[in-house]
Amino acid sequence: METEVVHTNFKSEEYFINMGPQHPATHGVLRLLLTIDGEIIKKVEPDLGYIHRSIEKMCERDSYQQIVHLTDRMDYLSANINNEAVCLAVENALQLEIPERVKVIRTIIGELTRISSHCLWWGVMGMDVGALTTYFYGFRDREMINDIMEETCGARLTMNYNVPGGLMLDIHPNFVKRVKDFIVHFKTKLPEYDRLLTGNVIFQKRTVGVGILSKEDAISFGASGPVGRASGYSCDVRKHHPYSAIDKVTFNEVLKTEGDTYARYLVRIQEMWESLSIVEQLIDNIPEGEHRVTTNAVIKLPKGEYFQKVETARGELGVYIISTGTKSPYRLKFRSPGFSNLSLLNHIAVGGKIGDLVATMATLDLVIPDIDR
Amino acid sequence: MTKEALQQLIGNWLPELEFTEEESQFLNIHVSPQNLHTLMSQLKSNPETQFDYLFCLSGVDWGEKLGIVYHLESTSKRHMVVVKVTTEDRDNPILDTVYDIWATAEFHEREVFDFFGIRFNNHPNLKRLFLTEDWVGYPLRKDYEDDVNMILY
Amino acid sequence: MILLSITENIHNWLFSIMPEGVASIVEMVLIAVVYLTIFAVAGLFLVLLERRVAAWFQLRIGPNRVGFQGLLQTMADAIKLLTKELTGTERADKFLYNLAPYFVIISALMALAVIPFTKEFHAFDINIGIFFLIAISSIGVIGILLGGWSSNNKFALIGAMRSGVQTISYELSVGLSLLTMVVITGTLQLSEIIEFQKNGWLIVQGHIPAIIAFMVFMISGTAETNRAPFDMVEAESELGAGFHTEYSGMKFAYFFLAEFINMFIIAAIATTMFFGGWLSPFGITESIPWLGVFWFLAKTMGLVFLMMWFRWTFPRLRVDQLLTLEWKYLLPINLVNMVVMALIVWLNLTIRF
Amino acid sequence: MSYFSDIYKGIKTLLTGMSVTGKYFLTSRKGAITQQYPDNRDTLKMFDRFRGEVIMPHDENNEHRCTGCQKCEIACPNGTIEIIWDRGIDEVTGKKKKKIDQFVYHLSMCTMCGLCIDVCPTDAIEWGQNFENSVYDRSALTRVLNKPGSKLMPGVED
Repeated sequence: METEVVHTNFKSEEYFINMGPQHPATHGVLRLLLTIDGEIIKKVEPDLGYIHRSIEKMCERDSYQQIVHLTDRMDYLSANINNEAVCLAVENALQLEIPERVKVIRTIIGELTRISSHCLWWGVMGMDVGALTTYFYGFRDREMINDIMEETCGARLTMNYNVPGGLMLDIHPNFVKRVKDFIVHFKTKLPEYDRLLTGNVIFQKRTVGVGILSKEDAISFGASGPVGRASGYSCDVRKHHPYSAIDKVTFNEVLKTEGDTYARYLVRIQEMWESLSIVEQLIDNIPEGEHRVTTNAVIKLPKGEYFQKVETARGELGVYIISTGTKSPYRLKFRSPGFSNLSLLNHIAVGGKIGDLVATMATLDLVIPDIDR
Repeated sequence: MTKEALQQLIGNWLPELEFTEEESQFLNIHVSPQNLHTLMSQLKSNPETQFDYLFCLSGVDWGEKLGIVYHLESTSKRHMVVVKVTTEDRDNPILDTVYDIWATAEFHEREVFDFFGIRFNNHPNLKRLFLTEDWVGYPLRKDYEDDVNMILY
Repeated sequence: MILLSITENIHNWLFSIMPEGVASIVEMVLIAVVYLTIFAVAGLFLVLLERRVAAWFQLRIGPNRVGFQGLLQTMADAIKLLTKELTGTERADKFLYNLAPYFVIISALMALAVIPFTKEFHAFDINIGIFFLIAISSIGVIGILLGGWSSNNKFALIGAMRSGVQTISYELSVGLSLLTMVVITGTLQLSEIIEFQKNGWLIVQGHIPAIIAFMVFMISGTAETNRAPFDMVEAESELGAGFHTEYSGMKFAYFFLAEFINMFIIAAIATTMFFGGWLSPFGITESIPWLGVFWFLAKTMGLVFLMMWFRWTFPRLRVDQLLTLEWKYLLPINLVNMVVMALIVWLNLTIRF
Repeated sequence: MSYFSDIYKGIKTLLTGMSVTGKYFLTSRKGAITQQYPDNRDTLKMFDRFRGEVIMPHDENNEHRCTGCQKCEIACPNGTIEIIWDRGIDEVTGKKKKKIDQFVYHLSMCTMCGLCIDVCPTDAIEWGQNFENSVYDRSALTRVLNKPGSKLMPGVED
């Protein structure tokens, strides 16, 4: 009886805190309902839907050309790759023959998008673990890519550059030169990233061994992209289901086996090198030709079901179109990488501290519009 | 494994399965709601199929029926299959959860519940994911009507 | 020199027109007012300095609009904060909630009293100077704890608890690393410590153990002021704003200012203890004593810059790693270091010019 | 021994990090990547493909190229474009012909997707590079793109 009294007196109590929807570490309007005991996290429950726009429902009334521009607004950091996914799905359904030039340009722009997304992630990752200066260094390099995009596509973030059948415009005359400049510039800056953050002892202490995700769990939770690859799960869509011009280049799929936050960090840094090498291989070999094949003004897909996967900066984006033969899809589902990656947050963050949660979440690289769609 | 071999193999497990391949790049398996869980756990655990990666789970409103489409891939054997299940009960559709087979299904099923109103047996935390708790109706159903935010076709 | 004669004149004039007791009280009040004004303004300029330095580290330009090169920016900010509404949470402990900022700012300003700028410009030269500094600088944490606890916000509470843990641990290192130097000087009085360094700054006199002590002092001093990489208390990516989440207007400004004054104090202590305070390098300006203020401030600003450099380069530690660093690394090193220092002093191995 | 090597390595990595930021501090004078936006307005030039707003160019005779075919209106995903038209008599041929009365463009609904410009058969509309689109009143974002009194350029057929 007496022991019980002592127990109630010194009971450690779990309590709830709301992380978000306005919180610096949630990168958007994600709300996490944390159950914590002191500093230790007992449960993480994401609360979504703060910017749900029901893109899937909107797609059911839009034409296929119009759907492409909605995908810009999902994972806005890899907008071009999202565009590409829908375009590839439509083109495959129509069995259109796409010019080589288009494929190569799409791949180059896709990889540049990936680098730009990872640059932003690197800056924000540093900021989440407390090194504010990384943010500006990451953005400096991202800015160069944004300028390239702006010159060729006309916009910096929501490009809508791909259309079913090719590209909206041909590449700008300056494109090749600018990309080459960027490659030279970025090759000197990437080692700096390592010196500033990767090697830093505090950063390593914060990330090594934190938020461990085993390979089995990664597959079971549907993790994809760098999150899955850091756990040793080979899930690069570019390797397993190559699309566009990706089969023309050689690149390594970056795999790590540790599955912790540091491994996820390293995978992304390595991926920037790989993407850079892909761009380097392709930039001198853009074939001449048309930038677009003409399609009907009203695209009607044959009745049937179509699935197209691409590898965005965050992982595997799937576009599942059910067509009944009309001008808009009967049902269109986006399998977004962030959604699956978020679902494993509770699994890997429990038992860590608040600081661990923030670091873990940073390496999951969540983009909330991608999750909320 | 090729589509034919898969069809051969899986067809032996349950007699009532329907296979289609037309209008799709994958092998489609239609299964009745009663046998869904059995088939799914078989697909995951059978050493020859090993579908351990559920990469897409979509709810579909087929008009009269409500259904779910599961896209499965095997990470070791690299073959894919699509499993479809439908229920005709539009007012109170209930299906079995596959959360215990693939953990990712927890969130995907919550999403389906949110937008299509399909309930899942044995789901650990079945509640609205995106919409608020007091939302009336299931927006991605074809018969959903919203007078405020009208969607014009 | 002119400055000193003015203080002399005021002193004489005050004592000539009123009885001795009243005069000394009035004099103290006058000195306090002067100090408060100087350091409130100096604190504001430190904020500006931090912002400019941060900008330069980050490839930015920094505030350059208000006044020449943005010199009046923080003044404008302070005026803005003065006019802002003081918000608070509904069920806050009103008394403690209002008390906390004053605790923090007063303890920060109190420590300034014993800092020797030059031989003459030294408000309060007590014989237990260092002891006083250590004691005062640990009072500030009470204000942070009160503020975090009373504002009825869980983020603030977590921040405050972290602050308590942090200060209790690092207090030890600050004290021990200073004590290591006291082993050489044999006195706690700041003016005597500086006089003692006429034969070489203590960091030179004590060579290896002194350098280690200096490093330990800078690390734990940074922790003491709750600055990055030890800004667990605020940790904006984890706790939003930490203990001052619920403070606004001037109360927030007090916390903010206190942080910068504390940074100045830590740098000033380091200057006094390791770099010879107001003494010029190699005694080049010994004949002009009032230049001591310049040397003191120059050294202090150098150390302040070092702390800013830390802040804008390093990631933040986690709360348990913070304690690991203190108890597993700094404390044992410190204790050994003190023994080594004692041996060096005993064997007369110090370097003197 | 790993205790001391840990300390040594730790300090070394910290100093490496500080050298990176320190280098940028020293070269900060020329290295600022931010722009002094309202000050550099004169020199700030957007790329010629930049999508700022949809404009309808007019030539010196106050003539535009829009035939009022409404393809842009159909292509727009958001209902940004509204074309108010009626039948007019063509001056040359004397036949009845579709002619725009007002080309209404709701900038507030525009997502800059470029589908309207992509689909336009006569290149009547194109991108303007103006990005300073903020106004005090929302109604000012609804614009009529064809100038008052303007008419179709002769010879433009869809």
